[in-house]
Formats: sequence, structure tokens, C-alpha cells
Amino acid sequence: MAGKDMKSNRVYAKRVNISKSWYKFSRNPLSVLGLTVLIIIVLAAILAPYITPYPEHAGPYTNFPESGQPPNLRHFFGTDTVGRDVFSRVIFGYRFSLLLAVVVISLSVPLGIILGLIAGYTKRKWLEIGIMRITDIFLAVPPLVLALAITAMLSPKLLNQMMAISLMWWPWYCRLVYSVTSSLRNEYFVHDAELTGARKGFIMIRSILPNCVGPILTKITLDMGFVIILGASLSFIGLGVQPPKPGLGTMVADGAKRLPAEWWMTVFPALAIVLVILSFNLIGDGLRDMFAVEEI
Amino acid sequence: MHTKSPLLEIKDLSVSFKVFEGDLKVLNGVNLTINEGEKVGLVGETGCGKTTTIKSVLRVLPSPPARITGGEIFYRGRDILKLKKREIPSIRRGEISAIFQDPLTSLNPVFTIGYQLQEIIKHSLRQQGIEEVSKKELKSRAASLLKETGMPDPERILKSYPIQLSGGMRQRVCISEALRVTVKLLLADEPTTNLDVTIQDQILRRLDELVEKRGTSILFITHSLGVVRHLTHRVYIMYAGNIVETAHTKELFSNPLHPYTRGLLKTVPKLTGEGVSEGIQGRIPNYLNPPEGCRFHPRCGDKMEICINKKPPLFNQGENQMVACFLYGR
Amino acid sequence: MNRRSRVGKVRKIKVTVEGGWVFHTLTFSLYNIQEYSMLKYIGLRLIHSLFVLFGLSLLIFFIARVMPGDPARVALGPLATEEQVQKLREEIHLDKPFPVQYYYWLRSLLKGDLGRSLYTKRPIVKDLNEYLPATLELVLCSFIISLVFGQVTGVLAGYFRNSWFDGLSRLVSYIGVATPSFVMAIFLLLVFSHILGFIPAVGRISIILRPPPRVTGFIILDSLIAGQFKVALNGLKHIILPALSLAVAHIAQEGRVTRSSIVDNIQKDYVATHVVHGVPTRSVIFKYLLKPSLIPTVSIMGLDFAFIIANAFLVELVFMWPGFARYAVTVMLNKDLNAIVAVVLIVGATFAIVNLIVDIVVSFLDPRIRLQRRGG
Amino acid sequence: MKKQLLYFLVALLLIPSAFLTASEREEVMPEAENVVVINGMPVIIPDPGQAMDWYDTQVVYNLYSPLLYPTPDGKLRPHLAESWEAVGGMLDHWRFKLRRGVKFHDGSELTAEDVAFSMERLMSLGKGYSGIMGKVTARVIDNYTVDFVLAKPNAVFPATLTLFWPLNKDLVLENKKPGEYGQFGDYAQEWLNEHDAGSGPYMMVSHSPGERMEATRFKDYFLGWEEPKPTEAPIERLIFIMNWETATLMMLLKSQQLDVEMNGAFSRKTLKEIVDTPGIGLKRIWPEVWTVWINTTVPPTDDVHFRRALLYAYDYDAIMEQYSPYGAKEANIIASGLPGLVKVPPQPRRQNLAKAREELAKSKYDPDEVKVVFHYCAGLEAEEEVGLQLQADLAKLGIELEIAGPPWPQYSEECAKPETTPNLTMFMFPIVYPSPDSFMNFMYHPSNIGGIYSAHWYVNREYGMLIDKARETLDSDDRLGIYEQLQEKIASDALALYPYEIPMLFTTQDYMIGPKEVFPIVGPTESMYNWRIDLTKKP
Repeated sequence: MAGKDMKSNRVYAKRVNISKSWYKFSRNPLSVLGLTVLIIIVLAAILAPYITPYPEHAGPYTNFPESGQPPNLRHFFGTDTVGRDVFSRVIFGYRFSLLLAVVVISLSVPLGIILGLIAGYTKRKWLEIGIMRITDIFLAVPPLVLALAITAMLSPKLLNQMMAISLMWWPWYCRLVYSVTSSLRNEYFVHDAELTGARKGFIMIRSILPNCVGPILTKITLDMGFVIILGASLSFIGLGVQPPKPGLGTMVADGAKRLPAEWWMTVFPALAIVLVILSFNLIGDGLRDMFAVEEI
Repeated sequence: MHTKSPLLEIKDLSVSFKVFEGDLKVLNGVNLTINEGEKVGLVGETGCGKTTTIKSVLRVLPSPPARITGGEIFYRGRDILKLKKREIPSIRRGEISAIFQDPLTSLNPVFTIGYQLQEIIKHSLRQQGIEEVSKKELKSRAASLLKETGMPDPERILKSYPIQLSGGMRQRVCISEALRVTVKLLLADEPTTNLDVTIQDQILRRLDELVEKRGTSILFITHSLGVVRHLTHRVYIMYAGNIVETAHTKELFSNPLHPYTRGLLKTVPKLTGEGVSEGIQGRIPNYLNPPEGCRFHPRCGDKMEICINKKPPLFNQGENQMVACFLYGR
Repeated sequence: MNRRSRVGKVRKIKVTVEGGWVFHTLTFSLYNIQEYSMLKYIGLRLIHSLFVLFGLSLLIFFIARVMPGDPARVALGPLATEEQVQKLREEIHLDKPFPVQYYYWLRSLLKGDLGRSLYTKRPIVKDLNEYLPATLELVLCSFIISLVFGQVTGVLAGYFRNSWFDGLSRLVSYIGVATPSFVMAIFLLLVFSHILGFIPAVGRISIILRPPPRVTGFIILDSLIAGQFKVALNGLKHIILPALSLAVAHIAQEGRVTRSSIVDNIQKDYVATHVVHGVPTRSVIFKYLLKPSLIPTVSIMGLDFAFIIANAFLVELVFMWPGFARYAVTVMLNKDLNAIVAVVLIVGATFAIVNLIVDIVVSFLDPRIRLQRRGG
Repeated sequence: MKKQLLYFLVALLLIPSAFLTASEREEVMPEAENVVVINGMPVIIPDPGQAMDWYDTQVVYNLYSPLLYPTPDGKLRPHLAESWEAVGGMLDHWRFKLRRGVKFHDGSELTAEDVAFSMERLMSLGKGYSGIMGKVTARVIDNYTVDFVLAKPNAVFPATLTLFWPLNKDLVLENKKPGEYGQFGDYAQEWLNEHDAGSGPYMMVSHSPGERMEATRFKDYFLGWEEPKPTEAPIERLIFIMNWETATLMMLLKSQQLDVEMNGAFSRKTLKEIVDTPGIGLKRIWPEVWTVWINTTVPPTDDVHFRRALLYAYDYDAIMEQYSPYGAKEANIIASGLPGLVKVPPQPRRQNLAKAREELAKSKYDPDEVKVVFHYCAGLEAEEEVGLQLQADLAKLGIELEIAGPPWPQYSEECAKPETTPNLTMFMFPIVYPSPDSFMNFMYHPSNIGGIYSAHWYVNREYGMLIDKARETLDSDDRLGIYEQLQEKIASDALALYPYEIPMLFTTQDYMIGPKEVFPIVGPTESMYNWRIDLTKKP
């Protein structure tokens, strides 16, 4: 411990060495499995129109004579109550889930980081207090509850769902970055940079931000899973992707009406949700090993 | 001054740690004897296997990854390594005790000093057949123990948490814990390394007094030759899992034989925790693939051909001195 | 230090990833517990919570206000005439500007009145009184389940680390964490109720049983008080599946945190000290090891509790649990403005109180937090 | 030691699972014989002054008695009132003679005082079905005679009184709370949520809204309980539960924990499962007209030719065939079971693509350039099916149909304004009171346009005049004539697509006998007075 402290007070974040990082990551075979599964899922979702057996089933389509078929060779996951192929719909469902996760993360993370850096770095107390008190308000209730309230008050659409969840998500990052920033605020390397006359933005981005990269990346990976859960939960209530577009949560809710006789309508979409979240979590574990995220 | 009957006898103890890359052969046939009432020092660089040795004696080696691959440890004629699990606590409660290196971490942070101390006293008393002890009795015993170690205001200390005490005070608590009853053998693992020098001195004196008073044998583990010189009768020098030399303290300091010991003595009194800086070149070897033969040979100024291939046994040199070096025998 | 103290100090930031779960243990508190007497500390925290809840109500009110839609029309249904709708609009001040609406709401709140629900057409206080106990019963039950099972598996997995049990618990934890509670609910329902037919699927007690007279609102407790053991047992059976589906993820989570904390602590010198000084193994594990290991587990409990409440929103729907969470979802879907504000505030208040309790409990468990001198 | 501990703790973990194996069945044995469990909707408001949804009406028909009762063929018969007349032939002044000896649940007798008070209460509250009746003033003539004076002449007024259930005045006033209605306080609105003040065949025992309502048989019900056959028994105890999860309901039905299910929103698959399951079956109750409103104010459906093209393009038989085993048949502008129904020729009832193309050619829109939006209520699969079918059919004309199913609150709100109402919106309409007016007035009268009952937004003064004229016509045959004329006009304006009409389907256990009478309107059929239990079949 003593030696580590003595070495320097400079940036702790190491330069990212890709092959070394990969080595650390790949030491956990489960993480590699998770990454593989995720890559397959993402590719399948992107290429859905080309690889699913019945791409037209992802939209409005009926074929009553074919409805309610148990899983078979033509329909791997069976068909639903109006005769649509559940497998094709699950793959298309991934599209909406992943899209949701990506949009939410790419909206909320930059916002959270910027506000967190500002709040942590600024010398204006009112700004710091203001930003942090606002995050308090958003963090005062579980994200699902507030997202549910907001989506319900807006009309139920994927877009609104994205907005509501993003609104719930930035405070986590804001607080994370804020706490790192404010703890580094008075470190020597920050003072050094200030003395050399670097601009504030430069200091925040070049000196402080690299220290947050590890936890942020790990958190993003795991949050992807969380956001997908949240999205599925909302669409389970009927506040997500609107039918006849396939949302995984909606499919679970619709299929649940036909339990237990036609179990495949529920079980496969449900397993699909579990699978994608599981793979994100496994990757998150690998990233943790990679960045060795410990107490900051 | 002290009887010659051995209290603890370690014979050819070998311990290895299994890690992902292979086996770390940390102890490589350690031989060590402590007689009743004797004060013995065990000196070596950081990482040479001192702590592993006493952990083996106490049977607290984390296993896995550690594995005892050979040897015996006789305590009053019984092999500790062959004891059944349920027989061990009786030895721990009344026979052998220990003080660890870091007083900061060896006290449980979430219980009061009094609670921890009293529970330990209670179990040790039970071992001696004293079943029911009143709380008051326990408390006064604890307080008097603390007082013995020179602690001011023991009543208050008993109610405190470790975090509220300074390092020196904590180490006094550790000593109280270790000497709660009259034990036969005390293993003290660098008890003062993390304290500042003035306090080190106070505590060592106090510890010495207590041990003398009780007639307890003590094994001092340290990397400080200064401490050894003042407090022990006999010294073992350890290098990379081997005992390289043993002698009466005075003889050792006047006539060091092993090249390592000689190098070690040259560094006195500037010894720090950062390895041997002046006397000996190089670092302690990698335990994964330790050098064949004498483990010291890569750093040795006097190395011979035989040293590379053959592990030297302990050669008797005079009455009380033994050395593991081919310079002194074949 | 001085600069920060006005703003609040980040006591501990920890982003731990364990068994696929990220713990946002961003225990941020405005006030350092060691700076104040306990009473003063509680007081300050409560005031802070009040401020947050005030902001929250403003936020919800604002969002509800800028959203399109006419709650009065939704409430009265399709057969209502325009006059009926207009009358209701005036009654609930929907025709007034936002600040005036908020003022009216705040004024009646100070009188302990949360307004009327447009959906149930009753005072919201009455609704809450009716539905809240059912949810609390469920949440507490699953909280206890997750606590007990999480601790036991965590301690076992930590103590027997790298054994088959540890591997099994890791596997279960991955799956538990990756399964949303509503999916878990459906799976449990499918297996235990539909396929095996073991456990009743819906409601708090069987349909034809009459609920016991209300004392606490917790059916199991109430029926025990009334001496109706059959009803109590029936209630217990009904609560198992929903409570379990809420608990599984948290069993997994708490199990992993406890495990890693045990593994952390078991290598600490003080454990060896206890062992070497002859303290029996049982005491070492269940006293000296467990107490410090509990600290991280307890400190994530507030968040756990919040997540259980949030997940109850879906699980109650699946199991038709006539509780607060199902009520909350229904009023949200029905744009019942007053009720939405009320349910969000109730969740926020519960969360704040639970967090406060957790912080106090942690400070008692961990003298390092309680006794550390400032600036250390 | 270590191993033992491990095994012990693992065993400890497994103990709770012993719970899972205990059987449910023995515990559910009824405490009293003849319990009927009925499924309803989330929150029931069992107050005649506030009841509005059909779920409320179903419950109210059990707890209260209406002034007049419908007949199975859609006419009126005496109930609390023995006879009624328009005073001096004036359609705005009606006199009702009350039946003597009718007892409320507390044993007191129903008088004109109670009836008049109940009407005043309904009017003052301005909730529930008050809108249907218009402005009414009540006057007590003597103990058993009451006069109602209307603001506008209304020949249909007696029919709307099937939705008027007198309350016990003394009981209501005893239980009022302070409120905005002066001396009447809150008119006991709160109290009546959890109690009843009625004279119906059942008395409320307990009600926790959103959860459960329980009622027991009222032995002094004024129509009397006929001596049951030895193998039959009247229903002693009613328990209404609120649950709408299909899978759960099916499980409750199959395990005989649920005797009557009258929520009725099952999908075709589930219906088939019910028919195939021994021990339970379907009962056909009041008819519902499945209606797809066409918004006439937004493009492209503001063009009558375009609308007609839609009507000709839809393949009526495709879905109707699927439902014909359950009683589906061709739908009309008003529900069957009402007098005065005409099968109007202009309304298309078969797919005719040639005609559809012809109409499309006449319209001002190019099919390639327009998009039609279809909304249905989330979760109603049968409605979605219609949309999907229509989508496939319109595709043949090159018209794109967009389908979405928003949840009910959003859906009904969309329909509150013409510009937010989608081109096509789908609903099911039952008959509320036994008169064609039940369909006409709320769907086509210019003063009522808007909302789900008239999401076509078509304002036609002539419709209004005809509806008013019918209301002013005393002679019922003349009145029906006017309605027939009206239906023809409506059909030619192509305001709605009617996929089919299907009776409301209740799922019942085979040991339920009933309903003795099937009424075309919502409510009376569900009065459990109308049902019995077959003791030979009940296990």
C-alpha cells in the first residue's frame, strides 16, 4: 500500500492496452461466453429481416389456420394466437430492446458525465448544490416507478419509453462522476494542470475523466441489461412497443394469457429476455476483472 | 538458565502453495527447535517463509492453496500436523499463542476490545476446567491483563473499539490476548514492525518482562537483527524457505558463518523493510522455480560448483552453531 | 474538506460488480452521521427527505401538466356528458393554471388530504389505507426471505468457497439476477400453479374465505390475531409465490455480496487471531466473521428494498395481488393525477425512511463509521 | 464438522419447500353451501347514483331493484312500479304507481318518498346514468304514486328507468357525511360504496373495492323465491372477485373455484378451450355489436366513397366464420334483440372488391398516397384480429393500414377530439336500455357527437331531428318507423364497419342452471335471482 501511494499522485488510470485487457477479460470463460452470445444476438437483431424465416410476421400479419402451433421444424418457437412465428418475432423483439438500451445509454451517459464533471469541478457552490439536489430528486424513487408514471402520462410509445428511462438514468452517472471528480478535485495533478493554465474543460476531460472510465464502462454494460429489464417491464404493462410490433415484454404478457396450454408463446420470449441480460451481466463481470474496479 | 528439553521441534517442514501457474515451494525443509523457557529469534528477509512457518505450527495455513508436503512438527513430543481437528483448539487455548504483525488488522474492528478479550479468556479458562466465570470476573481479568502490558485506564479501553486506539495500544491489546493465560510458547510475528521506534522499544521491553515472568518460551520473528540481539538466546537465520544458520545470539553476531548471514550483518543498523540493500546483491528467488541446490547460490559471492546442484544440509560448527553451507563441510 | 462539508460529503463510493450485479452503492449523504448527535442527524435527514419529496411532487405535477390528455374525461368514461366533465374539471381545479393547482394540492396535503382518486372515486388516503398493507406484507415477506436465504447462501458460499456449493450458488445467482421479477413470477406460476397445481395462484387468500377482521392489515397476522389458523396458513401459501418471485433476484444479489465480503474478511488477520486464540469455529463464523461481513450487505439493503417495491408493481399484476403496487399501476394507466402524485410520494417516502434506517443500522454495525474522527 | 455443517444448512434451505407440497384443494372446501364466485372488474361502484360501467350495473342489479324491468324481447314490464302512464298524453310528464309491500333490506317498506328522493339524488349528483335520462324533477303524489317531470318530451323515458334503482331514503340520510349537497351532505356516496340501501335479491355483506365483494340472499325479496326443486337450490352467497388474467381465470374455472365468469373478454383460442373442457361451458347473454367507427373528419376517411370502399373491401366472412360456433352473426346498426331492427340494404355485408375499386375510383384520394390508421383497445385480441384482416384486405386495393392497440385510457381519450381520433376505431356496443334510442341517441344525435360512442364525428342535423321526433312520438310503431328511416340514412353515409355481432359469452360451471331469462340489455341477466344450482351435478 505504502509503495503505491508513494509512487505518484498522477492519473491512476492506465493506458488501455488492448491485448492485455483482452487477456484479462478472456481469463473468465463465462465472460467470453457472454460476449459471444451477445454478438450473436446483436448480429441476429441487425440482420433480422434477412435471417428470420418469416420477417413479415414481425408486423401485422395473420394466418389463423397456422395459429397456436407448438414448436416444430418450421416454427422453432411455435406460433402465436394469430399464427405468427414466435421465433421471428423474438429476433425482431431484440431489435427494439437493444435499440432502447443503446438510445437510453447514449442519451443519459453523456448528460450524466457532463453534469457530474461540472458539479464536481466547479467552484460555484450554487451550481454544485443545484445539480446534486436535482439528482437527489430523481434518485428518490426507483427508476421503474418514475419511468412508469411518466410513460403512462405520455402516450405509450417506444420513443416515450426511451425518453422516460433516459430521464431516470443520467443521475446515476452524474453522481458517479461527481464523486470521483470531487475526490480528485484537490489532488496535485489537478492543481498542476491548473497552474499550467489549462482550460477547465481540458482539465475535466483529460485529467479527471480518465479516472472514471473503468467504473463507467462496467456500469454501462450492466446498465444495458438493466435498461432492457426496465423496457421489458414497461412493455409488459403495455407501455412499450405497440402491437403488432413485437416487444419482448408485450409478447410475454400476451402469451401469459394462454398459459399453460400454449406455453411457448410466453416461455420463449421470456427466456430471450433472460438470455440477453445474462450475457450483458457476464460481460460486465469480465470488464470488472479487466478494470479491476475497486473502491475508488 | 534454561533446560535443554525441546518444546517445539520442526523437522524438515516443506510447504507449497498451489497457484494457477504451478506450485510455489515456499518452505523447503525447515528445521527448528525451541527449548522450554528459551527465547529464540527467527530472522530473514520479507517473504522468506517466516510467517508460513509459524502458521504451519498454528495450523492456520489457508488450505487450499497451501499444502504441507513433508515434515513433522513436534510439540512436547506430539506431532501437531497429525492432530485431529477437534484436538487443535485445546493446544491453541492453553499451550501455544501468537501475536501477529499488524495490530491494526489483527483486532476485529466491529467488536469492543473488552468483548474480544473476554471471550478469548473465557474459552481458555474453560480449557483449564474452569467452566463458569462471572462476567465481572472476566472483566477484571481482562483489565488486569491490559494493565500488565502497561496500558493506562484499562476500564475505558475495554469499552473502546480498535479504531479508537493508537497502534501501540492495539499491540498491547494483542499482547494481552496472547498472554491471557500462562502459555508455554508464544510465537511473535514481527510484533513491532508497524510501530514507531520509541513505542517499539517500550513494547518489546514490556513483552520481554512478561515472558520472563511467566517462563514462556518465545519465538521472535523479525527482520531486525537489533531486536534479536537484545531479546533472544538463540537465532535462526532463514533464507528462501531454508534455515541457513543457527547459533547462540552472541556467537552469531561475533562469528557469522553463512555468506547470507554475513551479508545480513553488514546491513545493520540500516535495515529496512525494503530488502537487503547493501550487503547482498539480487533479490529473493522466485518460488515457482527456485534455484536447484542451495537456494542462495545465485546471490552468493562464494559459490562453488556443488552449490548449484546439491542442497546443503546443516553442518555442525562448534557446540551451538549449525550452518547450511558447503563452505563448512561436504 | 470545509468546502465540501456544506454540500455534503460522499461517504463511500463503491461500484461493486459481483455475480453479474452492479451495486450502485453510492451512499451519498448530505450529513455525516458522526458530526451530529443521533437525534439531530435523523432530524436533518428527514428535513432533507422532505425537500426531495417536495421536488418530486413538483416534478410529477409539472410532467402531468405538460402532457396532453384530459384526466376528467378519462375518469368519467364515455357516457358522461360534456357538462359532467366540465363540472369535474372545476372540482379538481383542472381549469386553473399550474401554480394554482399546485397550491391547492399543497394546501390540502397539509391537512392530511391527498385528494380524491378519479379512478376509484374515493379519497386517496382511504385507498392507500386499503391497499398499502397488502403490499407491505408482500414486500416485507420477500425482504425477509431474501435476507435469510441470501445470508445463509452467502455465508456458506464464502466459507466453502470454490466448493460445489459455491459454484451452484454462483450459477443460481447469475440466473436470478438476469431474470426480471415478472418473468420469474410467470415461471413460478407456470411451474407451481399451472403444472404442479401445488400453490394457489392469485389473491391474498382463497376466494371463498372471508378475510379476518382488520387489525394490522396484514392478513396473515390478522388471522392469527383472530385465531383463524386455517386462514393464516392459507394466506401464507398465497404469499409464497409472489414473495419468492420478488426475492429471487435479491437472494442472488445479497448472497453474492455476502460471499465476497466473507471471502474478503476471512483472509483478514483478525480471523486468524480469533482462531489462533482458540475461539470455537462456530463463534468465529457466525459472530466474528458475520458481523463485519454483514456491513456491505446491510448497506445495499435500502436499495434492495426500493427495487423490491418497484418490482412489486409487476409481480402484483401477475398474481392479482390486491395491493398498493397494482393500484399504482392502474392509476398511472388511468392518468389519475392526484393518485399518481400520491403513490410516487409514498414510494419516495418509504425509500427515504428505509434508507435512513439502513444508514443508522450500518453505523451501529460499523463503529468505524460511528466513531471515526472527522477529517480522518 | 465442515461437511456436516454444510449439509445441515442446505437442509435448512430446503425446509420451506415442504410448504409447496401441501395440497390446496382441501382448504378450499366451501364453508357454506351454494357459494357462487363471479368474476368482475377492478373497481366496482355499487351505488345506483354513480354506477356507470356495465360491471357496476351487473352488481347493482343484484343489490337493487329498478323501477321497471326489461323483457327478454326488449320491451318493458312492471317491477317496482306496477303501472305507468304519460299524464294527459304529455311525453314530458310521467306517472308511476308503485307496487305495495316491497321491502328494503332493513325491512322498511318502499314508498314514493324513497323513489322521489332517489331521483333527486341521481340528478343532484349528476353522475352515472343521469345523463341518459335528461333533466327530471320528481314529485310525490301519494304514498305509492310518484310523478316525474321532464325538461324535454321523451317517449323513451320509461325504458331508461331500467337503469333507475330507488334507494332507501332513511338509510341514506342516516349515513351521509358532510359534503357539498347541503342538508344531504355527500348523499352517502362514500357509505354506499361499501354498503347497500336497496331492495334487490341480494344484500351486500362486505366490499373491499378492487378486491372482493360479498353478498347474501335477501329472503324477503318482493318477487319471492319459488320453492326450489329438491335437486336445485337458490344461490345463497355471492362473491364477486376482480380478476382479468385469462390464464388465472381458466385455472380457477377448471379447478371449480370460480362458478361464473362474466368478464367475457376471452380470445377465440380460450373460448375453444372452454368448450373442450368438460365441466364448464359457455352461456350466450346479451348481444354486442362489434363496430369500427370511421372518422369522417380526417383524411382520407372524410370522403364517403373512400369509406364505402373500405366497407366493400373487408372480408366479413373470414373472421365471422371463426366465431360462428359462439353465436357470431351479421351485425347491423342496432343490436338484434331490439324491436325496430332493419337489415339495411346499403350496408355492405359481403366482400366485393370490384365494387370497392369502383368506389375508390370515385373518391378523391389515390390509394398509394394515403394511409389509414386503425386503433383498438390493448389486450383485446379479437379486435386486433379484425384490424389484421382488414389490413390484409386493404392491401389488395393498395391501401396501407397502420394498426396499433393503445391501452384503454389513452384510447378513449384519443376519441375525445376529432383531430386525434384515428381513421378507424374499434368498439363493442351492448344495449344499455331496451330501446333503439339506446343506440341512436348517443351515437348519432348531433348534441352527443364525440367520444367512443360516436367516434365517426359525423354531425347531421337531420339525424338529430329524426331522433328527437322519435322521442316525441308516443305510438311505438310510429316510433319504430322513424328509427328504420334513420338506419337507412346512416347506412348510406357509411359511418361504420360492422364485422359481426356476437352475444356476450359467460363461462359457467355445468352445475349452474340459468339464466332462466336472457335479457338483451346489460345487467338483469346477471341478477343471480335468475340462476340456480344443480345439486346433482355439483360435486
